[in-house]
Amino acid sequence: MRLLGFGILKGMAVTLENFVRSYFDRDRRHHLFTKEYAWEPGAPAEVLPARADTTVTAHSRNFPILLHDGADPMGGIRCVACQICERECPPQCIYIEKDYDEQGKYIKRPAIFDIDLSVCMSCQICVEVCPFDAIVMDSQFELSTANRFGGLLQHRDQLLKSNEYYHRIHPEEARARDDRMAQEKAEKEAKQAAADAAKKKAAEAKAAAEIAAEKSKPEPSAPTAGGAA
Amino acid sequence: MSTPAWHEPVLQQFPAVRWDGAARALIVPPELARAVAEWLTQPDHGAWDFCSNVTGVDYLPREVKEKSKRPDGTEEIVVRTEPGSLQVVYHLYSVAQRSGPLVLKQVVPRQAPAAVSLTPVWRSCELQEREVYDLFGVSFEGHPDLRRILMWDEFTGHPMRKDYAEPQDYEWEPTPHGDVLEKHRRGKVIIA
Amino acid sequence: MSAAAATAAASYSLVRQPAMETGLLEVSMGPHHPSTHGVFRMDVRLDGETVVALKPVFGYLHRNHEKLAEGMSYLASMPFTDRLDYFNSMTNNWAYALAAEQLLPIEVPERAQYLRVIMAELTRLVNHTSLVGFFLNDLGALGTPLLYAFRERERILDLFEQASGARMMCNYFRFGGLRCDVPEGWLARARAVVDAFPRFLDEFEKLLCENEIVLARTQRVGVLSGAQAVNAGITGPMLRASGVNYDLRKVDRYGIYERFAFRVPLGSAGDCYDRFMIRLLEMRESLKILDAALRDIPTGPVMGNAPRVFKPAASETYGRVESPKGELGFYLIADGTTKPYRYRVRPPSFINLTVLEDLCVGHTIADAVVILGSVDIVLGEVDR
Amino acid sequence: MTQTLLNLLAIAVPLAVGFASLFAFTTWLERKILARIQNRIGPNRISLPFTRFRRLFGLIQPAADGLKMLAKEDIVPRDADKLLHLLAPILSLVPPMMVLCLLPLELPYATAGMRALQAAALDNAVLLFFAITSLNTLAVFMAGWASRNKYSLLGGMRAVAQMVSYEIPLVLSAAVVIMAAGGMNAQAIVEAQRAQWFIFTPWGLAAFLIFFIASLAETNRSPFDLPEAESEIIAGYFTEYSGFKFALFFLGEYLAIFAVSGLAVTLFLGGGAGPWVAAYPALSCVWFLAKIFALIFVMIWLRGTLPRLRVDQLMGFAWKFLLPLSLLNLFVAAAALKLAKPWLSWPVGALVLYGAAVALSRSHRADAAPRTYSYAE
Amino acid sequence: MIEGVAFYILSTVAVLGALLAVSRRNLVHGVFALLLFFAALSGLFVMLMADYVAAVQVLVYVGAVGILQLFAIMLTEHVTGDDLRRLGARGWFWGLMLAVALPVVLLLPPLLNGEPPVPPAAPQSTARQLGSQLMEHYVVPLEVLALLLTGALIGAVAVAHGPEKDPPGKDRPA
Repeated sequence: MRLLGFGILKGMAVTLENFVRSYFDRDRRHHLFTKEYAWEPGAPAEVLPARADTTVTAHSRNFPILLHDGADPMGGIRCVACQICERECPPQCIYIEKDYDEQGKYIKRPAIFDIDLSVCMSCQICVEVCPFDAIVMDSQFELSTANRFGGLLQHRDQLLKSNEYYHRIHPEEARARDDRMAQEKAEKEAKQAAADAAKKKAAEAKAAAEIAAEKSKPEPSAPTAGGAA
Repeated sequence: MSTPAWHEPVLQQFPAVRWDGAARALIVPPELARAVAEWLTQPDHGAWDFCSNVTGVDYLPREVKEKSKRPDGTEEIVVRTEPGSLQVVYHLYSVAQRSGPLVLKQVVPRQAPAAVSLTPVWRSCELQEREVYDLFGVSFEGHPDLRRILMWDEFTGHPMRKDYAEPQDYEWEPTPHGDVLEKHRRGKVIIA
Repeated sequence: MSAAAATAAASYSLVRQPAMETGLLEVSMGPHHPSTHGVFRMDVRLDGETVVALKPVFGYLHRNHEKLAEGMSYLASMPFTDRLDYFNSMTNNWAYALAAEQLLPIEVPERAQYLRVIMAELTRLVNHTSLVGFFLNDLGALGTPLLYAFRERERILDLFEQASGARMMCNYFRFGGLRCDVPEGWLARARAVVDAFPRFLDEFEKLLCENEIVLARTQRVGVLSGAQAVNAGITGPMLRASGVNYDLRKVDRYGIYERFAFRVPLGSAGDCYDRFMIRLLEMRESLKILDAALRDIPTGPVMGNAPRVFKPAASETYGRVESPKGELGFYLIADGTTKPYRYRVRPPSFINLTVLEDLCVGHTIADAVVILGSVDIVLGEVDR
Repeated sequence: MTQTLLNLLAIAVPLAVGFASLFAFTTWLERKILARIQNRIGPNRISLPFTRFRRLFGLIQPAADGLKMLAKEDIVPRDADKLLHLLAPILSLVPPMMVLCLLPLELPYATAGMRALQAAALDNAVLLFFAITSLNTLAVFMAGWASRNKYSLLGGMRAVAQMVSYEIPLVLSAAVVIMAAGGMNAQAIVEAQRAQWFIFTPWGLAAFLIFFIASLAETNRSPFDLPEAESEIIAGYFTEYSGFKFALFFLGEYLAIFAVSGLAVTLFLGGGAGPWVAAYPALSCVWFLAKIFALIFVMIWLRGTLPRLRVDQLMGFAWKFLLPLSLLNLFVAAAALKLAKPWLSWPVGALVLYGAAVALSRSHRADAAPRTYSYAE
Repeated sequence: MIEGVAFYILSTVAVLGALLAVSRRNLVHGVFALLLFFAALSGLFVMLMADYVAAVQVLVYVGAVGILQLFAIMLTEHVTGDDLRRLGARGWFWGLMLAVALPVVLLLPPLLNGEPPVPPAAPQSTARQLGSQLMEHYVVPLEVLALLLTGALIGAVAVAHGPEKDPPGKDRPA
């Protein structure tokens, strides 16, 4: 039978070990402590942020942004205001209105694209359902405002970010997405080309047929003509 | 998915119990529910000792259109209203025999729904039946402590019913929302 | 009222003596209380410091998750399941995906099956380490075990973040597989975490398991018998601490659990100490599963041949998994549309609270806190 | 007359000011040590304003905390007993302040006249110490009762029961030293340890351990921090205190820790004795403080390791373990002192005490033991 | 001079404390006032150079008796301490008589003698003297008292323990 307190001493040895090792154990110093900021020197590579001005890692997702290709945000906007994300958004935080030109013709881009970040829960469903790769997740989270009524409502122009930005924050994912898009595009183009070729062929065939018809036309017309004559 | 025919002995023992093949559930009349439940817990009747899940399902009355032939041979569309119902669903398992699930349903009318509590048989129903009472409005006869559980006591209505219409804005009255707005009117809070 | 409660009430009546009339003290513990694990309230009636009656009150976090889910597509509910038991979003996802896959059978690819097991077991580690930490906090240890637990949890959350993009609200499972594959090098990093974990468990056990204060505070406190536990629908480690061998990973063999060799630790006394120890021991078994899964995982796709729009035919199903807190079940009724007609969550921590009063009556108020801690609840799941 | 007053001030003021600033340092130290035990960094963000000194290991943190406390709103519950609610934190500060003057600190500048004036030179210094610290109980009760809060009341009652119970082993273990030193004059007790610190005798060691454990309970330190048990009764008797009143409780608590550790140093650890004191008498003060901080480190260490006892276990431990042991210790010490044959009395004394402790342990935790578990495949 | 000031301050506090103690309706306030009186009294002991008695006064009366009274109040039905019922003042006449008679009886001999008694020189090392007096001269009364207190303690334990009851959590075989 042991003295009362033996188990306590055992536990105290553990805490003392942790106390001492917190000063001398490199692994513990850099990996296990509360990280003040992820870019603190010595932080392991896999948690290093993609950019120096955020504290988040290349894998994390935060709030959605809209992507555009090229330098002109509205020129290269990928979103066509199809409103699938608006419908699918679980907390209903997206609001979209289609854009029309003067003649009232739908011009395949949003006039209004608002995301209420106070409602958004960063679930990434919008990214998944988007057929145009127009919406992706940002990693910026320093978004606090002093205005609690609407200050977190992000508008279209605030949401638009370039594809290069996306490559900066999520390099792997962006590359994969671009590859897939390129592939799809190539496929589409191939399909298109095939379709075009088919169309052309069809057209040619049609033309040929027409020509043939043209050619054969005079024949029946001849009797008519003849008949008329 | 095929499940063994655990329900057949029940049907033999209790002729009033029906078997819903589509839902794979036993439809038990409320007045028989206690007896069926107690019978089911017996070791030689399947030892259904573990009632895992209790919940309610609300079916609204719906209109069914049926074609029928008149005696004179012309067709007529008859609109018949199927009465709605509330179901209380119990998912039973047997820890002893590692079998399950056996689904038990009590079907009660939507107006003044009264089911029989199975809490005396399976203690696990206690909180869950309270929840069904709270959210669906089914009252359970023989429940030891039937109070609202998730909604507050002063709440009226049963939110899980399909015809429940929620008020415009819950947050308006009982939260500081109103005060905040008042402050805003006095120029202390900016609302975009 | 159960037998334990009855004897406690009887002994209470003996304390009352005509000469020394003492009044009962009614204390409303919570919803703002440091150790009710969220916004939870216990209406306690005390005789001195002894609990005479205790009524759990909850619903402060109620958001009618089920109603919300009935108003949106099947997939859109997935991120909301994360928020049920926000410690274990991965197993919540799995339970929902499992139920949905019963409605509309989709073949889950092999790699996804393995990753599901890996994620679920990592979640179990997260939950059990944190639970032990919180439990010790309830016992009055000043955060040290909790922070050790969080130190390890942090590593696993890093893994989750790398795989799914979020640390807690993972939203990673899909009907028929997973949202995306894990990034390159992830399996090696997971392997490193798993390999380092036993060292931490050793440390934990050395710190806690023989500590006389822990023993004195937890043994024979909040005793729950096996029969009572089954009858009250208690599931998970709490049930197994009462000596009932019922682990859904063994019983239902969902996923690919039958491929892994692991054991189910069983308690004998059913008290707080058993509940605490069972969780510690379960972690070791989880490590075995993880070890095998990380070794055997094949390459390949992680998403099965799922339809673009999830639209099951009218049917109903009940799917359940062994979540770290107990049996997490989803009862779905499909009516042939893209939205579930009925969506019901069977929350383990909610049902495990059934016996809270029976466990607490006759013990002191300090024990009530410990017992609540040993039940392991998360209010996101209790209130839904 | 004036000279006496000046001397008194010269003794009391540095003690009060010095210990109050040590309090700030100790809060920092406690947070740092706890953080390191828990694999955290601890406070490190506050920089000295208007200077280049960034961070400074967070040493400025206590100042920031103090400012925060001062700036906070003082909330008094509507139904509280306003007067007692105000008096309680003040009363909690007075006894530790008073007893700090009883410590036999050899202030470096002290003249013989000042030394004679020190309260430690009183014939009944140790008794006075216990008398005055018992006032602390009142402050705690007052706070618990005046707040009109059930948690506060529970905390207050717990505190009173605990402090009254643990005072007995505390006094009994100190009595061993008083017996050995032949008086209650603190300076004389230190003097009596010139040849050998009392902790290096079997009964002295036992008495020290009992004293230390009891002093943990007296100052509401973990694992005996039931009166302010956060997980059970929020913050116990100071649940309803905020702002500076809360800071006063905090200060009082830490001063009590200094005081009781100082007494432990005086009684068992040779006071200000240590290497090179003979050459540099000023070092005596440093040694004294160093020993106090060594004890405080152990307290923090325990706080970082242990969960909390339950009320009945706490009382049981005091009455069924510490009290019999300290009574037995008193007899052992008396016998050994009478015998004055260390070669005989030491082994016998040590054996008797150890045996008693083991026997008491056995009766105390007969039913609590680690278990083995079975597995199902 | 300083002694004079201190004496008057302490006396005033003591008298005020005593008056408050009997006049407050709130029991807890009354006890705290009484404790104030005890504290002032111990200050007066210090002024008489009886620091041992002063210490014991604080230890026993403030630290123990006061706490005991507070505990007793906590066991009454009015835990909060304020009892708004007016207490009957039927015995006021005899109380007044007693209050007048006590000082008269105490102060009569010196008043009759006409000259104030000379206080004896404060003995040195009071604790040692007291100890030896107790252990030698008054050893029998001391032991009797100790026995009495032990009896009281056992009695208190017996009363508090109540009738035989089962330990919680253990079912006794029938």
